[in-house]
Amino acid sequence: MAIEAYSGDGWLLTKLEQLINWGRKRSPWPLPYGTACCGIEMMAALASGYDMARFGAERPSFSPRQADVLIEAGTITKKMVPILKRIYDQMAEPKWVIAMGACACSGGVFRTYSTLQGIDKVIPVDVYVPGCPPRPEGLLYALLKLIEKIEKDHPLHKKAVLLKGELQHGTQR
Amino acid sequence: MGPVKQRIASEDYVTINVGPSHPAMHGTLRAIAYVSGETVLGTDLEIGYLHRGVEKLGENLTYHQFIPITDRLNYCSAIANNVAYEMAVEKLMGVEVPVKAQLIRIIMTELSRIADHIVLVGILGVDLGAFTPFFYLFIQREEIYEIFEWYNGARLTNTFGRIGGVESDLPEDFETRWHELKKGLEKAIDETDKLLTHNRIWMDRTIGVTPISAEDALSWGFTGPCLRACGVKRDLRKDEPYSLYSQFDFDVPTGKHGDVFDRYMIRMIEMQESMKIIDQAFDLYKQLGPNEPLMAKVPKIIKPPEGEVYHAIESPNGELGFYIKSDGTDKPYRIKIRPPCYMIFQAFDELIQGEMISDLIACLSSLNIIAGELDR
Amino acid sequence: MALKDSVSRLLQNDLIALEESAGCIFAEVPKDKIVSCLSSLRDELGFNFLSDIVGVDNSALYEAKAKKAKKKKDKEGEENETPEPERPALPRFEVIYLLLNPDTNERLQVRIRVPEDDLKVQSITSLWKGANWPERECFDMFGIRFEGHPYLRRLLMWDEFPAHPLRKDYPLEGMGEERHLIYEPEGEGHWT
Amino acid sequence: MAKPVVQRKYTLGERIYLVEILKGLGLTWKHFIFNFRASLKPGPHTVPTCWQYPWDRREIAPVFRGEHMLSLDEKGREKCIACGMCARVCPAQCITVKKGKVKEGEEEKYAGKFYPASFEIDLLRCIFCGFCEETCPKSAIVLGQGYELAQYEGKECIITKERLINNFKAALDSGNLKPPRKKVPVAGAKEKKSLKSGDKKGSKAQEA
Amino acid sequence: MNEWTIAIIKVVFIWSWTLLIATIMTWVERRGSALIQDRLGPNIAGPFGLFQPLADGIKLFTKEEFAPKHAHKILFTLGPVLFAIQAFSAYAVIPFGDKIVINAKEIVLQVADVNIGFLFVLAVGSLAVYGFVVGGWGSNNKYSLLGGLRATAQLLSYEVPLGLAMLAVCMTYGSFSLREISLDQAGTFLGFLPNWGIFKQPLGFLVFIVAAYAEANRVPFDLPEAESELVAGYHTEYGGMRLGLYLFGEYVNLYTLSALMVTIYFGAWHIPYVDMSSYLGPLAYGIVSFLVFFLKCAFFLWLFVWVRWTIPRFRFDQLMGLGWKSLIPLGLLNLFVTAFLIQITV
Repeated sequence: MAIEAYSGDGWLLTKLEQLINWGRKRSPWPLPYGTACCGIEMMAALASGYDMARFGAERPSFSPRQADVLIEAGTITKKMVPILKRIYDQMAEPKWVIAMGACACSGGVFRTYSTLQGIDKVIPVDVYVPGCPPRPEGLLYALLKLIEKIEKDHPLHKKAVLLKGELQHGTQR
Repeated sequence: MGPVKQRIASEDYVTINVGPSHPAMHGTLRAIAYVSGETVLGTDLEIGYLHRGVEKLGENLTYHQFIPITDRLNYCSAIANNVAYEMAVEKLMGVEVPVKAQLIRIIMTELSRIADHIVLVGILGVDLGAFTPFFYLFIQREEIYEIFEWYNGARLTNTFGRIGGVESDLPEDFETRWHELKKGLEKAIDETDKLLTHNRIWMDRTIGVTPISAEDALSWGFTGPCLRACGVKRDLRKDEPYSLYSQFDFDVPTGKHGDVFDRYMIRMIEMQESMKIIDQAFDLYKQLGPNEPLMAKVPKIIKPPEGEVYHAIESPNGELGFYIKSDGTDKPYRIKIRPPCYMIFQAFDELIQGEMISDLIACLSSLNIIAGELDR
Repeated sequence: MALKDSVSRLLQNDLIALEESAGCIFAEVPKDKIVSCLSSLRDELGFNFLSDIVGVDNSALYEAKAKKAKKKKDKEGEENETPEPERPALPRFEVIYLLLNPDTNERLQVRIRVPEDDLKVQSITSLWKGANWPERECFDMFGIRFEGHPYLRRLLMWDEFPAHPLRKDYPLEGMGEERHLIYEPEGEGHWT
Repeated sequence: MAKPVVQRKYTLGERIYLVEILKGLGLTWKHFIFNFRASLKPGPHTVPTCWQYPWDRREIAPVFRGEHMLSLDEKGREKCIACGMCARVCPAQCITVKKGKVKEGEEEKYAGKFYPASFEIDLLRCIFCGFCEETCPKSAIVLGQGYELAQYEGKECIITKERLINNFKAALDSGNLKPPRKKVPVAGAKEKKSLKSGDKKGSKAQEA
Repeated sequence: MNEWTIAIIKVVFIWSWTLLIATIMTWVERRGSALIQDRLGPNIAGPFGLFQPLADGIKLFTKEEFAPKHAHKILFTLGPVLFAIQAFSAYAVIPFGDKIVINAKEIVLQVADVNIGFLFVLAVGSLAVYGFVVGGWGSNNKYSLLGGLRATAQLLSYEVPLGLAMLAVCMTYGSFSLREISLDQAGTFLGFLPNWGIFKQPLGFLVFIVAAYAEANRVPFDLPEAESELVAGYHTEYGGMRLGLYLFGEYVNLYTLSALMVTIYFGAWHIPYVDMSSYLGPLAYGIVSFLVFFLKCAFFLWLFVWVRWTIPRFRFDQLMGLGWKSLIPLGLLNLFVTAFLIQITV
């Protein structure tokens, strides 16, 4: 790779990035982490009425290794925190999180001793979807916003910067 | 039962953690299955992964503010919970709800019963590998969402009704929507029936799987379709007729062996029964005039007299009861919710002994365990 | 009314109180006789369906009553000096068993009072298998221990949870208990 | 306890797998052909039971409880008098209202003597139950039909007064404003009196 | 154009053709299942969603590659590779068309005309078991271990009826080489019936198609990766392109099995009452024979998808019961009947 690709936006780098982003954008396989009422509304979004499969999210995979988007639908109680954290850690690297519904975004109406007040205290969240539960169109709108975010991502840049960083520190991956 | 480990004699078992985030575990149930080969020796059940402290929250909210919390309990049929809670408070206050409001409540409860059975039959099919009936049935559930949305503006958690009555009248085009829905429902139920009921693979997978005898079911505290599957003809709408159910004629289907097939068949028949009830209720509704009262005379801030009440209605899963203790203020002193699937899920360990892993999944989704209602 | 008479006839000496509130009949029975009373209710009167077990913490209710009584006393205090006889402090906790007779469709609620210093109650899992989880939940939420329960441990909260949340002195937002994910130490794998 | 052994004799048709499987295949084929032919039609709404969301939106009920808005009366003045009833009745405590006294210069901008200096709704907490709309004495706060609320940061979901008013203006222009709430007839109130008190009591039947 | 280049061209053509069919199959499966379930399926990536497999491929390629901590590194990566090798190599002996003549050089449209083609296919078919077991056991996950165990039992116990059914066909056409079998299927017998395997071996075809579904892990028999029971069966721990290899291998397996079915039972490239070679020129004839063969395969590929979204899944003991107690006796019965018939007619 020419040194220019390392630092600047070489033609090859950006075009390759656009291709990678297009691939990731068009097939976001969801991990439907449906715990409460939002899980039922997510089922409605996956069912034939609104059909999330049109966006390529056809294959809901329950194994975190194969999923890209963790759709956290429903309340996360403090008892569930380690399980959610572990599932998030097990997911393969280009991973995103959609916090669906008031309970996932902020604990919603349950300001009680056993509810986690918002999953952003445990895992980084990419898109917040208010609503209790949000309409399936609201979830699809969030998916569209996530797709916009994936489009503007720079996977190769990150990798390049990481490599450059490593070269300086001399740590070998 | 004691810890499963002591009960298992043989040492060669593997513990499989059918954990909270498992496709067939409705999101928040955990069963540590002790499996040797394919047969399940026993399961340690762990619930509480969706315990949101609803009862403690109830003690800090007024009676009126607690209504939206009740429809987050059994979120597949939210309206049944609202009606159960409102009836308990009305019984505590001794308020008599006008006829038209009761009719609207009955129509909406029966619609949410159909919606709950749709989710059960659909998910039971998906868990046993038949993906398509879920989609045919879910289209009809979307039609039911439409009716709820045109009624008071929310699809799933619709804070239906107020203490003392109902917050608004049925929309004008309810009749056309209902007939359209009825045609669609009959078609969807008939298609699911054709796809599944006489299919030998389905019958092999469900007949004789985790049966339970009648007195065991009663001892465990079974209610609703799971109890009727064992042959006990018990339905709160018939035995303790509340509101206007005594005026409608509908029959209560019962099974023989209490296995997965009976639970599935009962829910399919109950959907047709509920449609009959809605027809009769809507005929009565049409005879009433437009400006019939919808709300009882209830003070602005609800302060029931001091006392306790326990009132139960027939929710789609069984007997859903509310125990409310009031100390005269506008906040309930103690609210205890008696969820039907809480008692049913206790028996899961005894039901599943000696069955196979695939039956563990089939039995669990036939019991229709809703975590919101189970852990409160 | 037939139910009230038959209940009072059945538990003559054990019956402490028999109230009716909002259409539900509440029979109060001493704490240590609960198993015998429930088994006789089940066998003779046919209440063979246990609907639920409800735990109640009455501490806040008695305080409110005591405050009201004191306020009333202060108001009356100016007129007459005779202090009211101080009512014996009622035990703090209460466990209510909701019974149902499936044949006659009558419901009966049996109540026992559990003082705070001696939180022990006989478990009724011998009578009904269905009492297993409600008793565990009552222990989890109020700390009432049930003797003879096959496997008494927390049901809804995680096992290391320090407090009993449904007690009135426990705040709604909780006291900041957290549950953290600890990755098990770098054990040697099955294969290198 | 011995589990009851369940045996059910299968009819010949059920015993052979093929008969039922072919019937099932026939049924799915009918669906496939119907949908295949429908999907060839032009236009976003091809298969009748599937709405392709961004291009072909489903009809939303006029009473749908979506994003809030602060309504203005006919003369364009803000109806809200910052009384805080909605903040008290909200089960999720997600409305924060700061009251401000109307100074002389801005009479025509506000309907009452007080006006909300700041009116914030934390959408991340809100459960869209519609209690605020029901108890508002001036029916100032109304739940509109907006459902596209997803944001990248949580902070953007706390909507302020300007956005609430813009929502109302947008709804006003697009014309799908909500019909005013019909009065709920109350039982027992005497006929004549009920017209006056019933009307007052009815609409605020569940005020707090 | 000596011998070597032709062989290489054939191999490259067949290899890329099966890859293309496998990608199109993922699209057909997702669109077909959607249209069966009253919805639309992927239609945003490209016209009618045709680039969806491409998008999946790119995403799987660029996913982070990692193996679970306690997984056995070598076995973990070997699993999918073994499975993919088996899926492609079975295609070496299957004739995908008759002959083609280019500048007076006759090329047989078959990679290798091995005279024991039938045994080769069976031998390679049983390699698939290694793919599942090695992958399942290597990823140190109880679900994938269970998936691997189920896969072993299922594939081994359904090899037997598969072999029996194919044996009966080889007996009727008197040879093991698939090329001769497909050549013999021209013409008619008993006056009006075309000389295809299905009319000579109706029972054999029934046994074969059920065993083929079990070999390919398609729905009534998809216990090894039962979505709702064992999270994702043997490929629970797999992500990125390793998972891609498994999914791809599955679709290539489908194509191989349906090609096998067409070769043996449906007269590989023959149209019943028409002798094509007399009308068309040599070059056109080769291409048309290839297309006819492909169209018949396409029908069976669609049948795989169609059945998947209609019927539920077996339980494990019923699966074994069906295999041992009904398919193998049927296969043996079919074998004896054909032997008896051959004895009489010859």
